[in-house]
Amino acid sequence: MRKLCVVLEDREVQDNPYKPEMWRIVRRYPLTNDVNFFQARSVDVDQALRMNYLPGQFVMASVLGEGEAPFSISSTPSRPGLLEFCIQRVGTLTETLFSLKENQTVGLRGPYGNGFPIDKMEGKDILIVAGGLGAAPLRSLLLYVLDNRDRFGDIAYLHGARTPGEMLFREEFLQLKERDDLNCLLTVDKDDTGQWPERVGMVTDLFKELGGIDAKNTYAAVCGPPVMYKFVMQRLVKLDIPKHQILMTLERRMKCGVGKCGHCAIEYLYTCIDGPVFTYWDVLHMKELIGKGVSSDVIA
Amino acid sequence: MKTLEVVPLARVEGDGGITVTLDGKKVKKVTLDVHEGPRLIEQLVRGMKPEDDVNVVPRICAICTLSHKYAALRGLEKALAIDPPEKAQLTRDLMMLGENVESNSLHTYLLALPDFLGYPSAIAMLNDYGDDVKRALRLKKFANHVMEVTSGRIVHGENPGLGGFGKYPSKKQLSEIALRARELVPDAVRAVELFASFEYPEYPEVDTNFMSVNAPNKRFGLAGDTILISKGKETDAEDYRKLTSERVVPHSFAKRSDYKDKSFAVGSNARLINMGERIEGRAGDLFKEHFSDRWLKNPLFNNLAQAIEMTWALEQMPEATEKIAALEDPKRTEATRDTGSGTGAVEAPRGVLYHHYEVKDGLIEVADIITPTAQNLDDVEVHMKACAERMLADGRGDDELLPALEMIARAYDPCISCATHLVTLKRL
Amino acid sequence: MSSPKIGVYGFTGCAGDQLMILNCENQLVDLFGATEIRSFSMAKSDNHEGELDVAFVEGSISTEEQLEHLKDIRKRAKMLIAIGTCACWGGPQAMKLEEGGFEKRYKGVYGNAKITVSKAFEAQPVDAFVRVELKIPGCPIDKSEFLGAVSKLVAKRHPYLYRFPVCAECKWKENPCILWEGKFCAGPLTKAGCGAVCPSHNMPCVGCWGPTDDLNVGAEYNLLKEKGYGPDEIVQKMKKFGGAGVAKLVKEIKPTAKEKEANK
Amino acid sequence: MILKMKKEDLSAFLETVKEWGELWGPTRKGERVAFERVEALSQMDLKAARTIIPPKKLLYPPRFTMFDFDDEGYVERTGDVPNRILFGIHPCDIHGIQIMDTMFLEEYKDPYYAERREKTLLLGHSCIPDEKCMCFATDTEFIAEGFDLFFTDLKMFYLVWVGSSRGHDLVRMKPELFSRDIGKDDILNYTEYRKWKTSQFSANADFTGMPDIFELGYDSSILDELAEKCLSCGQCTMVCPTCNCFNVVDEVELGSVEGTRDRFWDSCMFREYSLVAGGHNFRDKRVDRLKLWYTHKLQAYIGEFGEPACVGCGRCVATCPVDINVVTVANALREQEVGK
Ligand SMILES: Cc1cc2nc3c(=O)[nH]c(=O)nc-3n(C[C@H](O)[C@H](O)[C@H](O)COP(=O)(O)OP(=O)(O)OC[C@H]3O[C@@H](n4cnc5c(N)ncnc54)[C@H](O)[C@@H]3O)c2cc1C
Ligand code: SF4
Ligand code: SF4
Ligand code: SF4
Repeated sequence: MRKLCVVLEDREVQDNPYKPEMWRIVRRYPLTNDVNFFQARSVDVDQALRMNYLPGQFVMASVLGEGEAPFSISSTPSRPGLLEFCIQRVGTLTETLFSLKENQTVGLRGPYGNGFPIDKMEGKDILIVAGGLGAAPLRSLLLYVLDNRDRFGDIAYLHGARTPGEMLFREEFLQLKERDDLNCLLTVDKDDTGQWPERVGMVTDLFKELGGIDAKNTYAAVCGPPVMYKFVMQRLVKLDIPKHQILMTLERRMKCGVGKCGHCAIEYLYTCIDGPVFTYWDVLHMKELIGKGVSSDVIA
Repeated sequence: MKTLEVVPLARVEGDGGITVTLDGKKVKKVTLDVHEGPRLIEQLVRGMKPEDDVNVVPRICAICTLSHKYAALRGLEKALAIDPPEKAQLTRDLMMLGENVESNSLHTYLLALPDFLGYPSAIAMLNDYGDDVKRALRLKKFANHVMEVTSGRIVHGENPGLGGFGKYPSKKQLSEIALRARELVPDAVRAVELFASFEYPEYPEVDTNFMSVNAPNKRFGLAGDTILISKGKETDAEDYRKLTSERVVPHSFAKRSDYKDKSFAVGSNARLINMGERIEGRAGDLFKEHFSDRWLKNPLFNNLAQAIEMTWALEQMPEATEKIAALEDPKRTEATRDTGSGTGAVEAPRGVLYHHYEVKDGLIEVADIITPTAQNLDDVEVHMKACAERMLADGRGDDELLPALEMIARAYDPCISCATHLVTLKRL
Repeated sequence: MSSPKIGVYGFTGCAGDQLMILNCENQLVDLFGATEIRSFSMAKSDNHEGELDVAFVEGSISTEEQLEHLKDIRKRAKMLIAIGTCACWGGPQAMKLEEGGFEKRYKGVYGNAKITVSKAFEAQPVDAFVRVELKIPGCPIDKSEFLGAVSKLVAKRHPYLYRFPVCAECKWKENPCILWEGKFCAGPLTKAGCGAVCPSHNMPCVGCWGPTDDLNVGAEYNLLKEKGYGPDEIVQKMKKFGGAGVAKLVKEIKPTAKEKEANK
Repeated sequence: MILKMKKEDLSAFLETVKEWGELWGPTRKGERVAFERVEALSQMDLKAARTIIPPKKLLYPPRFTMFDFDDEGYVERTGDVPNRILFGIHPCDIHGIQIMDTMFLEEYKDPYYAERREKTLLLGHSCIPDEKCMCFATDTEFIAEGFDLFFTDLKMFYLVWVGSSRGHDLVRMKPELFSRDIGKDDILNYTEYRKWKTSQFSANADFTGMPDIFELGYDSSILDELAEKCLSCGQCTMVCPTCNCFNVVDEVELGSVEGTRDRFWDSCMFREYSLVAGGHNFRDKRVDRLKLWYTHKLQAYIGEFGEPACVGCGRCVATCPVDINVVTVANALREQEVGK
């Protein structure tokens, strides 16, 4: 089996883990009105080769003079060379990122985080549930399992957005519907265009269309806004998917990405090195999260 | 050579203006208006603890912040019967010397000098008088440093407090100040030489009164408990009200003062006229060399006085710092009563500053603050009016009149947050 | 990169912030080089009004005339930055904001005399009247905090100012805590940025940077009461500089459980 | 290796080792006790129970520059750290440094910390506990490793533990001051000293069973009561030897593309700490932040490493103006009552 996992020895290649390397933005275009797609190529070839990552991992991106922030890699390691991101404009750094032109450089370091447990997921059915910007890391996973189609069982991709205009990678996913080795279900809360060919309704409504699943043999990967977690988790538990096979990503403020700055700590876990992918079972043990939407209902 | 630092110092002005109203060849009125918004600080500090007052009142003016601090401390310490330790007194003297050099260097070299040399601003002088501009900046930077070391920061330092200081300057800081002060004396002397070399026009000459704080021990200094009026006459600072009957005028948020219905002047000029003979050293020699009766009539000599005073202040610093360094750091003295009244009088760079307080049961009941600029305003108007009248009689045009009036206003070094140099001519 | 057009304006205050800009001796050349200073009447006389990229406004607003001027600046400026605590919070002259009594205090100073220059009112911070993009507080502003922010703006980046209280910087300087001695210190309530100058001189923070993002005014109040301060005195000390910001906060002070008990 | 040294020889020894680097030690000015650079032993106060800030400030300054940058990229700023000999640190602080070492020197080694750590020799010194010391409860009152030299003051002489090869090199700079001649009396003396030290503690601290007690009491209103008193001043985190959180900002030079990336101490007690873009805050309530702090020190770290992330130095006890500290929090949780 090809080893994609970034192991310790690789990490030590970087002698200063805080040091960004320069990457060139080769493409940047809007996906929705506040999300941009970024494609970057390393200025230094060795650096690009070192950037072997897992779906679900992230990088720290720097803009000179502005600062640094974590972003999930949206591209798949099965198509090496370029790194892709989809980034929402929400604050200072992201605003400055949006002012950069193609051919300008950004600093990148990483990849960081555990990523999805691909080794364990192999041979299993895969159920991916994406909401809003959650599609950023999940696209990486989806493309990866599709590129290695024969190593996985059934694959379902459920994706909800508020409106057609707000659906990330809309055309790409609509095209994926053509594939018969993938159950791709797309929905929007509201169709304000009247042109939307797919479902209208909540992501959770899509579960009805899944048909029967082999719960014990399924890995579910979920990423989306906090409210979505709450309802999707209920469904998945009801479907009887084991809680340690339900994967979710957590988001916390980050300043280093390598477990030093402390900001992303949840009790003794660091979102940046122990996460950002956690199992639902892990999350159920995080006292800080109990009673805060994610896990309360299931406990009760 | 690239020495552009001076650019911003070209013109310092506040929010206000001078209006000269003319009727044919006659001067109807000259008014110096202050538009600066009212702050009512004296009212706001009522009911406050004295220790809090000394945080607030220095914010009246950023340039004279230390004078306000010191005047308040003196007034309140009298009211509360606090006798601050010797080291505190000496350190306060040093901080006042710093403020004096900072203000006088700025005013003489960068604000007044362009007037005398016929340049629109200090920046315009760069080519011909670049060295002088650099001298000014050197002096100012050093003086800022002295203020920072003594008071905690360049502007609104909180280190000086009731009964003493929070932290005294280190021996190293003190000896550095002494060394640098000695080095800079020639820069101050150069200012004296420059201002002594000018012809002073006779237009604004009018007899007037001069008031200044009487420094103790027959020395020249910047604080004391009595007030000298045009040499000779001496009044207790507690009677400051008799000296400065304050009134409000409709065209200004700054209040006015007069003495026995006549205008008077405060500032360097007044200080030197009243106490100049007490100065020793190089500055003393310079005073003796340049003082004349015309100083008593012509406010333009204030600039020369400032330059001599700046020399004096620098010459004082080595001895002052040595004395401070020789003493152990004392604890701050506590108040010995909580009811009483007191007036603190100090010489801010632009003249006598009074802070009068009445404290009852530990709280301030009355605060009365009289700033030097307020005391000078009447005198500025009197001299401007005289000047305008004479120049018009001589058939001078507006283009000559305007700068002449501005020059007079600026000679008083009106504090930038209370007054200004901008002159408008209004023809009826 | 075209250099941004800048204007610097002063209203009611001590002019200390403009003075601090002028005191940035070593960086002034850079400042004037990197920007186009269109108006800065405290520093130069050839001032051109017109469109501005950034307007720096010092001082609180306390007359009708100032208010008109302020609105005009706002109209012309893409970005308006309040500099100094007077502009950000109202400053000392706004310490009685929301307590009333302005007329009385005004009369206390000017009597019944008529002043025709402009109509005056109780001083208020700039953002009480117009939108403000950034506040750089301080009485006066700190050189490096100010220059840091301006450098970022010139480079088309976002300024970052400390959001935590003075206590953090105070501990960086390793000072013993004044509150621990039972004395008032406004450090926990006050935005950092000054380098904790006052506590570093063994003097309490007087709050001259104005309130910080996150503070617990009730806790400080209760602590000081335990240490023997009277309620009025505590509030007065808290309100010395923070004007509008602190006025809002002190309303939140609630009696502690113990006090409620005692009042019953 | 344990050696013996005459007390009066210490001064000469320090004078000699100064050749290797700057000498730092605890100094006192009024209330303020701090590690400062000194020239001689006489400037140090070896009796002081604790400095305001632990020695972490030397290994990890409150604010420093990580990188210089221009439009080409980032260049790290390392290499300008002087050699230092830090004398007079107590066992608790050496334990604290060991915890910092785990944080910074293991996975993803922090080059800034590593450089300063490498260039700082730790010369420990035995201490006299005061009423705030609680290292007995965290099992950090003695130290067996992690220092280069450790001096135990046995009144007549020092016993000197040599903890590293570099420590040994220091000894070799002045070998005549040390002897290996340790007799029965010395051993008795040392045993007595240990007994004496153990008997000195008076703080009411007990962390046994803390992880479970925390789990059980996590939602109790006791913590809300404490949080209501918290000033959010962050002093507790600044003074704690095991707090390592930081924030990072970029600064640019006026009118230029050059600048620096700086790093400074942050605190989980600040609201901004957990704030994310768009205004969502994972720990908006003060009590949530308090819980993070104390679960980190007294629960999570024990769960992960089998020992608390508290070394019992008593700094939070000596610092928090409203008496929130490991002792009051632990006792409140245990007794479900905020003590006086
Ligand atoms: C593992 C991970 C993966 C992410 N992936 C993506 C992605 O693919 N696309 C995307 O648009 N966003 C992603 N985010 C969120 C993204 O990091 C924030 O939107 C971004 O930090 C906002 O930065 P800002 O400077 O614009 O916001 P500001 O509010 O100005 O924040 C200032 C600084 O605070 C920190 N910060 C603020 N919000 C966050 C946050 N949510 N997470 C972490 N640090 C934060 C950063 O250091 C940031 O630079 C991810 C976050 C995490 C933790
Ligand atoms: S002295 Fe003041 S600023 Fe410093 S830590 Fe204590 S309360 Fe905070
Ligand atoms: S410590 Fe407080 S009062 Fe002193 S300068 Fe800083 S903010 Fe102002
Ligand atoms: S626990 Fe104490 S020291 Fe820590 S932030 Fe709260 S009040 Fe400050």
